Amino acid sequence: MKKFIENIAVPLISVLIALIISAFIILAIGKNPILAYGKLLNGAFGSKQAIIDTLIKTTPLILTGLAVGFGFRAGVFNIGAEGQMAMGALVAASVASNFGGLPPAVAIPLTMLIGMAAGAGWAAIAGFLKAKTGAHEVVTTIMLNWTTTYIASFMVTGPLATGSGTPKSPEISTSAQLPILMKVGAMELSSGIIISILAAIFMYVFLNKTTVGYEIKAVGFNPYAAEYGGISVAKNVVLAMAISGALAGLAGVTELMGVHHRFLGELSGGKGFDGISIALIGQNNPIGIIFAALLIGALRTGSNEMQFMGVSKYIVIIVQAIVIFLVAADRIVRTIYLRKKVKA
Amino acid sequence: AIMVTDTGGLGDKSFNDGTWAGVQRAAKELGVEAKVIMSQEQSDYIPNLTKAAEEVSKEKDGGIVFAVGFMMQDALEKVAKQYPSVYFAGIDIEFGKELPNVINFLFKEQESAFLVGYVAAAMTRTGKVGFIGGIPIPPVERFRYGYEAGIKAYQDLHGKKITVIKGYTNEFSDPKKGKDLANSQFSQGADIIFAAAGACGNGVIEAAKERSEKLAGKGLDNIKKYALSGKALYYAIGVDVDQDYMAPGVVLTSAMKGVDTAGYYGVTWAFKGQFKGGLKTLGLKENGVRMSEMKYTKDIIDKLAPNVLKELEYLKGLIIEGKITVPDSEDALKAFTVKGVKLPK
Amino acid sequence: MRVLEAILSIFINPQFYKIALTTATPLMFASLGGVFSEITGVVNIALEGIILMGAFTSVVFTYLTGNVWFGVLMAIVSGILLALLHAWGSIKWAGNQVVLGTAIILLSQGLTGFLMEPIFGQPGQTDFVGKIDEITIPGLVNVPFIGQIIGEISPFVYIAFGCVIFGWWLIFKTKLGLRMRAVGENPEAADTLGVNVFAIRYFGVIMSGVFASLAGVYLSVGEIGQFKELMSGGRGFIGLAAMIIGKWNPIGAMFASLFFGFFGAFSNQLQSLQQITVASNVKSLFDTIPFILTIVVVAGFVGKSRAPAADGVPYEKHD
Amino acid sequence: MNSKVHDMVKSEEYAVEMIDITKRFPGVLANDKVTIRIKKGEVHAIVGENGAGKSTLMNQLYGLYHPDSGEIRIFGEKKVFAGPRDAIKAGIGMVHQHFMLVDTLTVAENVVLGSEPNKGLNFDLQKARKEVRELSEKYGLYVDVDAKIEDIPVGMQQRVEIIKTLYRGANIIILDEPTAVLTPQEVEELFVIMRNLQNAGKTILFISHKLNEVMEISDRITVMRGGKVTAELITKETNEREIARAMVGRDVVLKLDKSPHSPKEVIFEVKDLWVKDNRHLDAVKGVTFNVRRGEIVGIAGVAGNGQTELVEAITGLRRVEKGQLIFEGKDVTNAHPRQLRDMGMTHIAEDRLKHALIKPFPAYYNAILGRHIKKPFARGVFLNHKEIKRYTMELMEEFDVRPRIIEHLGGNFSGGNQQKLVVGREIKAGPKFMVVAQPTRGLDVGAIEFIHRQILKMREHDVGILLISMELEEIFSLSDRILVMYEGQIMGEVKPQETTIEEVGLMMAGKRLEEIRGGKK
Ligand SMILES: Nc1ncnc2c1ncn2[C@@H]1O[C@H](COP(=O)(O)OP(=O)(O)OP(=O)(O)O)[C@@H](O)[C@H]1O
Ligand SMILES: Nc1ncnc2c1ncn2[C@@H]1O[C@H](COP(=O)(O)OP(=O)(O)OP(=O)(O)O)[C@@H](O)[C@H]1O
Ligand SMILES: [Mg+2]
Ligand SMILES: [Mg+2]
Repeated sequence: MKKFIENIAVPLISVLIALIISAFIILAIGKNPILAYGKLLNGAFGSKQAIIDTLIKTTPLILTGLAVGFGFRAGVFNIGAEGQMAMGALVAASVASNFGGLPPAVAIPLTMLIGMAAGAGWAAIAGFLKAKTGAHEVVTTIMLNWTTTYIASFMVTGPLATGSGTPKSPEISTSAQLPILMKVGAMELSSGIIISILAAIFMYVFLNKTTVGYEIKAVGFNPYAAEYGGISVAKNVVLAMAISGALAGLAGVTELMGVHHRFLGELSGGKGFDGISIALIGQNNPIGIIFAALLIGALRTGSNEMQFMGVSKYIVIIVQAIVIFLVAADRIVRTIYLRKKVKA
Repeated sequence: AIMVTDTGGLGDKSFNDGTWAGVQRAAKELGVEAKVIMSQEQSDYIPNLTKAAEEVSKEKDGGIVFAVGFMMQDALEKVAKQYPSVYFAGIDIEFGKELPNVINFLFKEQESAFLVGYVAAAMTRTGKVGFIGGIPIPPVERFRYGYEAGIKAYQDLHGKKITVIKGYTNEFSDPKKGKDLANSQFSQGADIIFAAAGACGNGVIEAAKERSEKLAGKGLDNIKKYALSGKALYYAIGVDVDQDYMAPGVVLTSAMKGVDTAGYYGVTWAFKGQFKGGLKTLGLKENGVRMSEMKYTKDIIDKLAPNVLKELEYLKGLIIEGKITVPDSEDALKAFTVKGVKLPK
Repeated sequence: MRVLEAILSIFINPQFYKIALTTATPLMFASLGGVFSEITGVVNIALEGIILMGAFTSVVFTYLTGNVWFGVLMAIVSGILLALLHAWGSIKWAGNQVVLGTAIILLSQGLTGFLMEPIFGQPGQTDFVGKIDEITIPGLVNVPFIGQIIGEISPFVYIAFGCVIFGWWLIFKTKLGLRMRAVGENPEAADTLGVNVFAIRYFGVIMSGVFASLAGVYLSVGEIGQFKELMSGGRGFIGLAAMIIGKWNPIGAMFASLFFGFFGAFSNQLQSLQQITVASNVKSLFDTIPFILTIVVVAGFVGKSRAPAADGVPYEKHD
Repeated sequence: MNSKVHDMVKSEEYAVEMIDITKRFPGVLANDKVTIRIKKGEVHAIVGENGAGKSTLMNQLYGLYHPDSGEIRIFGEKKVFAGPRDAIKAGIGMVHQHFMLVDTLTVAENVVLGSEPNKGLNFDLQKARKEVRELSEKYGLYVDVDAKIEDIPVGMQQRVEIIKTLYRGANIIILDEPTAVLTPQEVEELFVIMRNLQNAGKTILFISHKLNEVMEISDRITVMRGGKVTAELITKETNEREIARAMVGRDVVLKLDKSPHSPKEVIFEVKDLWVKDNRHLDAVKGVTFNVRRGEIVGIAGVAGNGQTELVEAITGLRRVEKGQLIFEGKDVTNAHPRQLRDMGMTHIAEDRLKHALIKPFPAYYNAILGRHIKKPFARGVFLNHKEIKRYTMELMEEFDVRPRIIEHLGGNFSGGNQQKLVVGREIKAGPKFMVVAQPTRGLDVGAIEFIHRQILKMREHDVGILLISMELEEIFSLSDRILVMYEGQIMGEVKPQETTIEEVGLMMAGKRLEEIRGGKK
């Protein structure tokens, strides 16, 4: 219990300190930080619309966070969630515009499966090469990210380009679009958020309750001992990368099916990289990842509101940087926190 | 008036900056407030447009929301339908079915590119000119069609054989990549390169500048003296805005796209009650696209390619009159010819 | 056949090699920075951010003072400061180095973006502010072929090679280097011999800031003469990959960087070949060449590269 | 000679005095008012059970830990060490229980690290090599100065550690369990070295669990138990039994009595086996033998003669280049460990931290490694946590794993308890054939006795056992047959009751049994 409180308190205090530091920056540009933070909070949670917006932003972040976090638990550093996410959406988008004839009950899971399979396959290349030749997954996944960028660019300006010629795929069939949970104005909260939470639960159960999860963790912690215990390291490295990639692919495909309904050239916009910090802030724990994603998602959403009072979007990036820094070096905060407690 | 940028944001020296300049100019004249929101990712478009629409609908004297960049097409369509009483303007955005409260501004980039292509064709010594695009998206490609068409026109009219070498940086924000690609094209024999590649184009200009300065020395005077003496140099051609100033004498000219015009008129119409929804395509005729005035290079061009400026004026007239249709697709480009045109003596 | 001939013609064009060198140069700096940090046991994913900040700072101070070299100096200072921040979080506070690195990338992106407007009065990109010109090596420039490659080239290309040799010497020939390697491999062992683990790690990280900032300097005032938001363009990450492929050895990282430069230049040349008549969008596939080849090479020829054993592991003294 | 040295320090001058040292770790009182005095020039042994607090005490002497209270005096002078640097300055050198070497550096580099010779700006490698070579010759510590640590055997690593202390001019040398990983020959060599050092005037603190060694090399002995000193003995005036009693607090059976047991049918066969090592050189060259049910076959040999590769090949962890492995009549050459485990083979690995244990896993996960997909630990794809935890508790009771906390992480158990956990797991899996490598490395006498009994019990249950050990004594007391390995080949097979340590020793040095026995005739 005490540990639990500390686990919550540390990130919260980190955010607080980050906000205090940033307040000085905002003061320095001649704006009122309290007003600005009011806007930030309001923009993230102040209205139904704001909350929907925050949840929309949080959804893919949870999934990329899970993807990277799963990799870490399995002893691989999947820096390629970025590419896998785009690949998942790209492949799913290429086929899902033809699913008009299918009922949603078929089209939705099918599209999701295709997206996940694409992400999984793309990541499994890195897994396979690591298992077979020892090629470092950080290298191969970075290379695959770049490759994805150019393939995506090729696809949206060529084979997938829509009639008017804008670089985006045609809209996917309505039957393959995720059902909408809530609609306020033009903003639609799709059931993607439920999928991402289910994915977190899946990850928790998979890692903690199943024999496959046991094996994947064993390989991640100590491949020699795993092999000794009859666990195939090669198979599990590929599997771990594939599952991590599938989660990233799912991030892409929920964006596709729930938000944009088509593939846009630069779909991910860095969410794969955000997944790294989200996974680590959430300590590779599914529940932690959900909250970390919510934190980043809310900062993003609220920041747009701040722009209305002339605080540039860069301030928010700086705030994010400081928050992430303090959460990573959590001992800074722990030290402050403990000192406070001793004094009290 | 509120402008929502695409993920490129302000500072792109292209449609975001251009529109913003126009919006600000009009806002100042009218004494109204202008705001900008920069989108950080694709899923910001709908919420940002929504917020902008909410703000604007609260204003007593009304206003207008600008959505800048073709990526915002879906978002603009959705939000505009939700707020039928708010005026919207889309830059580079085309709808399948027009909405009464949205003006869609499109540009005939190909028309200005045609003119700069014609200049390039006239000025090349090596018979090879380059084109560097960002990502081959429609506005970039329209620049290329026009450029190639201009070159073709010159070939048809003057019988000079010119080849175009083409490459893409596949992004818009890495000047070094533009420079590398430019150097590749120069090393393959090109001596003039037209870049429609956002900030990558800065690298293209720099590559031309570096090469020319090495031959002629630094500064406009040296460049001019060297060029006027009839010796060959390397040149770049700018895009979107007047980039001639970036390397005086080295940037031959720029193919400009008048997004500022769109920004200016959008705001003015909205506040003066002259707003009318629908597609507005701006070309040479509407002064929506144009060629830079060649402040630094006019003498050089005049000296090395006499008549070409006069010919340009004539061709521009033909385009405005609709006697020449500059191609805006690959097929049209293939079919394009000016064989029927007779240049005035 | 004509296409094949054209492709071959690329390789007899000295300009091609020059472009390859200039493409490799920022990667050489970045990967060398990675080597310095990681060889002492601190993972430095922040390179990307330090490059960006270096590019920015050199332009700012060139713009403000008109002296490009002063810009370079201040860029190095900025690299040291960011590196210090990373070192402070990862060494003093034993924070997660990967997360700290991403925080520093974000910080650089935020700061550079934010400071544009107040300093230059415009967001996004600056105008040309000044540049460090290519240098001409007398004599060499007249040597056929070679002279066209390196006879007249940015001094940073030479500086990069110099830094690589310096780095190699420092790491493998000096006692400081020996201690750096020991600390990255087994900090406890080094500690029991009275080696100051923390100081050595600070040194490694700070040096990585110096080199990474030079990568940024080269991209801005070394090549273009202006700053553009996000102009680092992922080179920090490619630098990290080059470091791994080069097995945490400055010379190896240099070769890996040259490999990238070579194939980057190759795909550029290929795009512009007039004999290759493909649709515009197909040309984006050419850009995948260096990356796919890297995967092939890493999988087929390089094989396992082993990071320093304590890489990424904070060192904690017990009491 | 010992007594001569002893006489020389009549002056009662102490090299080291640690007075009333108390050191507390969270939840553990590691040293409880420990007082210990070491005479100048003596070899002073410190013995005690696993976890008695020996290493902790020495780490304080070396400045790695700081005592909570108490005083340290070196040559009569009071010292406070902020870190090892201070201790080194005071003339103390320490060879740690877990070697403190940088694997990727060479021997010479490791020795000079921290006090490197310079030539201008450069680190003077030549001088370093020369100095290391000189030291090595002076004290008879043979090392290859240019080899990387990761490529040399532990015996040599040990010598490197000693040279490290000498290079820094240490007068007081702490050796924390230096013999745990050495072969008998290497132990003998070490003792020669220790005597050389003693003759050169050095004071030596020697920690060991092996009482015969202590008897052989030391002048005086301090015994510790539960963080306290329980006895101070003069070697000449005591015996192993007395020391053991002071250590464990009860009588320990030092000699095992092995009941006669008749082996059954062959369970495992090795036919002309060829295996390569990590450097792709032949490590096992045409080895053939078999193991019967109810029989312990011991493999003796100096470390690095192919035993590790042999074990790894048999257990499926290393590729077989040539030859055949047959388990219960089935060809299992290059079978995956899982297949072998399914067929009833288990394995106590020689390097428990590398192979047998997953440090971040709690005890209850470590306890089922290898059987995690089997009933009752798994139900379908799900783990049956209730059963796993119950079973782990049972295992920990049965094999006396301490602390008895099933959530304790594998890495947080002491070495001895880790070993007990592993041994328990592999035995409780109910094997038909068991490969047992270095089962008692680093354990105290009590734990060794316990584990030996377990192995013998297996034999009585008709399990076939292949035992690999550097400890000749262990091999002799447990095995029914002994095979001796040298450079990847079997030099001969003998029965323990029909051979002598000398004969086996000769085979370990490369003589074939036929040559030895033939020669005798
Ligand atoms: N990091 C840790 N966290 C919690 N407990 C620990 C930790 N490290 C060690 N322990 C506890 O300390 C005790 C012994 O640790 P240590 O490794 O020093 O054993 P040891 O005394 O050297 O015994 P052995 O000879 O068996 O290795 C165990 O009870 C173990 O559970
Ligand atoms: N770093 C540590 N953290 C917590 N407890 C420790 C630590 N080191 C040692 N201990 C505790 O101190 C006790 C003494 O450990 P120490 O390593 O000194 O034993 P030892 O006598 O050297 O045992 P062994 O013969 O196994 O080497 C252990 O039982 C353990 O509980
Ligand atoms: Mg000990
Ligand atoms: Mg111990």
